[in-house]
Amino acid sequence: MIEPLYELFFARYNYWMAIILMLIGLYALIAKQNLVKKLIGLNIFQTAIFLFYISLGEVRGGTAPIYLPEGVDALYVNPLPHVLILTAIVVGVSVTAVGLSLIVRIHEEYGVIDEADLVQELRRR
Amino acid sequence: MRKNVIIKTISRLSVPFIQVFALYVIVHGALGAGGGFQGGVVFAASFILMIIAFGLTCVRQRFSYRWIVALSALGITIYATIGLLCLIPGGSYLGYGSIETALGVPHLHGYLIDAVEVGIGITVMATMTSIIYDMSDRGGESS
Amino acid sequence: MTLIEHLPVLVITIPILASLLILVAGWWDRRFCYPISLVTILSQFGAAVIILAQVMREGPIRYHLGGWAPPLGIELAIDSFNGFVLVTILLLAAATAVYARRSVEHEIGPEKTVSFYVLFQLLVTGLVGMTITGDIFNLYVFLEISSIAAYTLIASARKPRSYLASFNYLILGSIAGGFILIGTGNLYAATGALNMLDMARLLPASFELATVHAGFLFLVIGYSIKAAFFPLHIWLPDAYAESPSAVTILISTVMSKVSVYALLRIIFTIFTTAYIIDVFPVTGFILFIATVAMIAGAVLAIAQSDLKRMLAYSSVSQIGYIMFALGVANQVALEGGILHILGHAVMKGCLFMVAGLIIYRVGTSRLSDLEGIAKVMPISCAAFALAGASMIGIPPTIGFMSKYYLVLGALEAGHWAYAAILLLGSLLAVGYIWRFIEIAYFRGNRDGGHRARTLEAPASMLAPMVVLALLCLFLGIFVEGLMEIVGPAAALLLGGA
Amino acid sequence: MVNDLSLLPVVAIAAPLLASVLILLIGRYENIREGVTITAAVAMLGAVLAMLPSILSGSRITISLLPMVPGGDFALRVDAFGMVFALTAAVLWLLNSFYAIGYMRARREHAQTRFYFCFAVAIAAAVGIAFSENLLTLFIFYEILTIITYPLVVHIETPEAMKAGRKYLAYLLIGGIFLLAAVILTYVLTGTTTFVPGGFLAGSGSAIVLQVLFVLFMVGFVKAAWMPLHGWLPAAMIAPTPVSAFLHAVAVVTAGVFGIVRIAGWVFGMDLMASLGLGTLLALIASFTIITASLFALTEDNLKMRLAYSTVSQLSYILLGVSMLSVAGMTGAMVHIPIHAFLKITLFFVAGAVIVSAGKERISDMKGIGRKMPVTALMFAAAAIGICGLPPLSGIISKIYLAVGAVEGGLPVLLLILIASAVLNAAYFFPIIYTMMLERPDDEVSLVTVSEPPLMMLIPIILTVAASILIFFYPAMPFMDLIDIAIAEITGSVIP
Repeated sequence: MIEPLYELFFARYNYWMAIILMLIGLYALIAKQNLVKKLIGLNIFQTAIFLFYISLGEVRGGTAPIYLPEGVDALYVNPLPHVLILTAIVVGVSVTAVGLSLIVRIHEEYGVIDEADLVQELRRR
Repeated sequence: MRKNVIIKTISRLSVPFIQVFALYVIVHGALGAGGGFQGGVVFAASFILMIIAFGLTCVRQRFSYRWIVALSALGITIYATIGLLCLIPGGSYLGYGSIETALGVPHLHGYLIDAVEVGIGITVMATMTSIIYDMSDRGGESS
Repeated sequence: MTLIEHLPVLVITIPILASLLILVAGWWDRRFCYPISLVTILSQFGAAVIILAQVMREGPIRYHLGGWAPPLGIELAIDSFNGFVLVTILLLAAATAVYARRSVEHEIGPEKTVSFYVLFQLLVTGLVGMTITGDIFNLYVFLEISSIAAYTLIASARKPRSYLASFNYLILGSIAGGFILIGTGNLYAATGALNMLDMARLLPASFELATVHAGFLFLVIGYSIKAAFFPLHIWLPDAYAESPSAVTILISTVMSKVSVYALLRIIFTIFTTAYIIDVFPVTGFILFIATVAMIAGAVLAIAQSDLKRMLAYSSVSQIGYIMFALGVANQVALEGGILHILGHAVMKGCLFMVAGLIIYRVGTSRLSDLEGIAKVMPISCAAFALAGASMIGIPPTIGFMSKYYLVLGALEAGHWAYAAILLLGSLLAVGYIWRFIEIAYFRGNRDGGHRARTLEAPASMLAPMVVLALLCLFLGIFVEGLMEIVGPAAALLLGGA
Repeated sequence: MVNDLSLLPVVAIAAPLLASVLILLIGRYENIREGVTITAAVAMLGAVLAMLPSILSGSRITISLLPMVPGGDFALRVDAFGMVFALTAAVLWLLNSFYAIGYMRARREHAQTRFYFCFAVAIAAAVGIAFSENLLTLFIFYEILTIITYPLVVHIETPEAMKAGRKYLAYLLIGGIFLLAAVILTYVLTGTTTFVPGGFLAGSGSAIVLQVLFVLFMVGFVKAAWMPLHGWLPAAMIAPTPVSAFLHAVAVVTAGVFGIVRIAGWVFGMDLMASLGLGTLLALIASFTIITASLFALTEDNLKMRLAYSTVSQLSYILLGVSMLSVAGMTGAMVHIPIHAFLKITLFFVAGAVIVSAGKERISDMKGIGRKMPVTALMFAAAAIGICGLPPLSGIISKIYLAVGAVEGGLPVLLLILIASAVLNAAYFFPIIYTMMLERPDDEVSLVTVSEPPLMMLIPIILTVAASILIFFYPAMPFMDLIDIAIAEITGSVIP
């Protein structure tokens, strides 16, 4: 009886966590009024994707894909998702950097970070 | 951030070690875990620590904005020129094998990979620090 | 070592080096930026033409980066389809580069011109990379390069609202990026390959898998956000209206076209028509949404009071035309869609250049302040009229030719109602184009207009605009020549790899 | 049937296009600009006349310029019927150019450069329609004609003009969309859009589809201004008179009717239309338009509006002729094109002359104007008589053919329509002649300044009336021979 439930949830534990994290990130992105919190939501969203990728490459009992000296054959984890995620992290950092500098510039210009106040500010100006 | 002696001394002690570790990570890109990007970020972390401890103006004197621009340009130029150099002996872009066979030096492509990693490390370090410079010098001095 | 053989990679690396050169030279003296940027883009355009000629002569080019064959290394694959798109975007980028000098001085402060040219170069390079790469993850990386450059370029306008527009675009763009990444991950999980052609070969075995369906949906939605396909276009009007006009021209023509190219590439080359028609029938839905996009975009454009915002909404409607071709998915309609990629890029580029000129000279792009502008700026309004006629689809312009192919394709595929709606939809285009022409030519000069003497813009801004306007006409007349490239491109897409 | 690839048709179209560019460049120097228009008109007339002998000998000139889209390429073919329209347009453009120069100078109109530019491109498009070898080329010139005549309609740029312009554009562009749909549908059904004498649609689709296709073509040719869709023609009367005279009495409306005759003869073919019952449909539309348009004309007090409604009803004569689907009917339809063109343009010229010299637009204030402008009033009377179908002028010829067609086709009701319309014509034209010639003006003083219009306007009026008389006495020379060849072509009988 437990078999299908186990198969459904626990066997795919990592994918479930990725999906949950992603939804939390998206929720923060959409629902939060404060712009900085939106960016934090964006980061959570991207972290979820990284988790999804890394868990893709996981091999049971595999070690980190580092080149060991001759003679030692070890079961390596699939290195490709790790490399892809390295680039994705770079992208995530630069997008967050641009976002933050935009928020700084918006704050300088309108003096307010909250979206509701921003809308009034725009209407007033 | 009051002038806190404890933070200053600890950071003065630890910064060099952070930087050495960063170099270690950069250089070990080819074979082990690590590489240009991670090493560059760690190197930038050391600068961030200095900014927090000693304030932006002091760090800016040592590592001015002009240097940042020059270094970030330098890093990518290293990367691209090595890549383009491989074209000359007929290989494709970043095809180190062609240079190795052309010059006949064994393990040359290993050194080339390390050189590329160093280039990337320099660029990432410079860019990260410039991000922190932009962020922190807005609205009053983060002494 | 023939240089021609390495052109595909040089088209990407040289401009990256050039952008660094601009950065350093600009640090030295601001006046160096423009010449370097112009030379680089013109040489890129030249290289693109040579590549296209070579592709047409000897068939697709497969360039392995670093000498590694596809399953391991990244590959640049250029066939007639992305060769055509490559030449289109570089043609527009070159025109914008020539146009940008005076427009940037006017709308972006002197302190930001250096960063403008560097980012301009990076944006174009990112898009070029996106067009010719054969690796799906590499496509994502170049997409992010160009997007980040675009976010910063949009924010470089003096007006404070541009920061908000850029922030909105950043949020939506990153969500799109995330979706694309998840889609790529799914496909990689299902096939184990990242190279597009390998993936296309391996996919049919696992068409039934849920991961493949999920991957397809995430990728299509991700790239639709980027291409501002109708329901997902919310970021577009602000981004186009608030950004400096030189940037608007670039992102409205070049950037949206490349996202559409990526969408077509994924749907037709990786998932092939077998998938989208039998396994996961989505063409009917896309066709419906495309028709809604055409009508809604045009209606919204008519309702605008600002010229740039009007043209922005018209872009949303025109993207609907290309998606229409994707929805019909037969040879003739696809030829129409691909032709419209070039047609719309040239038309919209010219229209936004006119808007930029008006902002350069009059300072505002609000329609109510532009009465009788034609008396003051005759050449730009004539160019607007010609490009506008092409947008409406008056023969013998290129806009008419692509619309003709689209309707023909729809009729041959039996979509009678959709073909009729497309025809009537193009009448809506008359609504917003003719409104401006009526305001510019026929109103306000009964009392001589409040600006007597001609205020035409400098030659460096006029020349690209006039060239684009004339291109609208001549590309339409000599459309047969284009068809030798677009025909095989459409056949390639339908015929799979 | 030799198709010698002479470049004359291209010269005929290129001359006005080249002139339009020159006009734009040298807009400031008025005299040179007017000279360019005249030389272009002469050049076009020369090119058309040079082609006349070879066309009269039965051959056709075909030249394929550009492969365009799968629906057909950009090709010109000069055949007998096309020559009828082109000849009329070329002759009248020359006369109209003189008239326009006199009119625009007399009223010191603004933006004349734009006026002459649009005029030159419009005539190039009209001749292009005459010479197009397939439906696609015809559509391209058709749309250009729509767009380029818009600036002429809104020339005076008053709010009413803008509203009329919007109405004009809405009608014609929607028509254009229907025509495009029809052209593409024809290509989908048959794989070709080239005109084939006797029609090529037979058996290419079910009856319903072909009937829908014909309706699409009819709505597409909204320029023929048949009722319910005639609204744009009276609205276009707000344009300066040379525009109304030439474009809205000759070029634009005849292009619409020319298109319908073209698809009747060269796309559908007479027997296919008979089998589909399209003849009766066309007859219904035509007779409805003739009668109601004449009634509308009766109520109009503004002279130009009355002439506009008269044009609407006269055009439907041609549709009536086509609907009879017989040799006599078709001949009547084809010959009515040049005849109506020459007569109607005279009436509009006179209306323009009255506006220029007396400043009067409404018929009621034109009392006793004939005393001051005897020649103009006389010409008006002559043309009016011609239109009503009385002998000395050419109006009678087409009426005879239509009457013969009606009787032969066993459709007495059409004969009734023809007679009724002749009576109605008289009903709305003779009162004008009466008020002009015989009525006493209310106040003498207002007429003291009135005199004959400048010579540049008077001579074209006289020439057009003379032409109508000439056609009456020598109908065969250019027009009837051409029409006989065209009829022989579509009915498949041997070329005489």
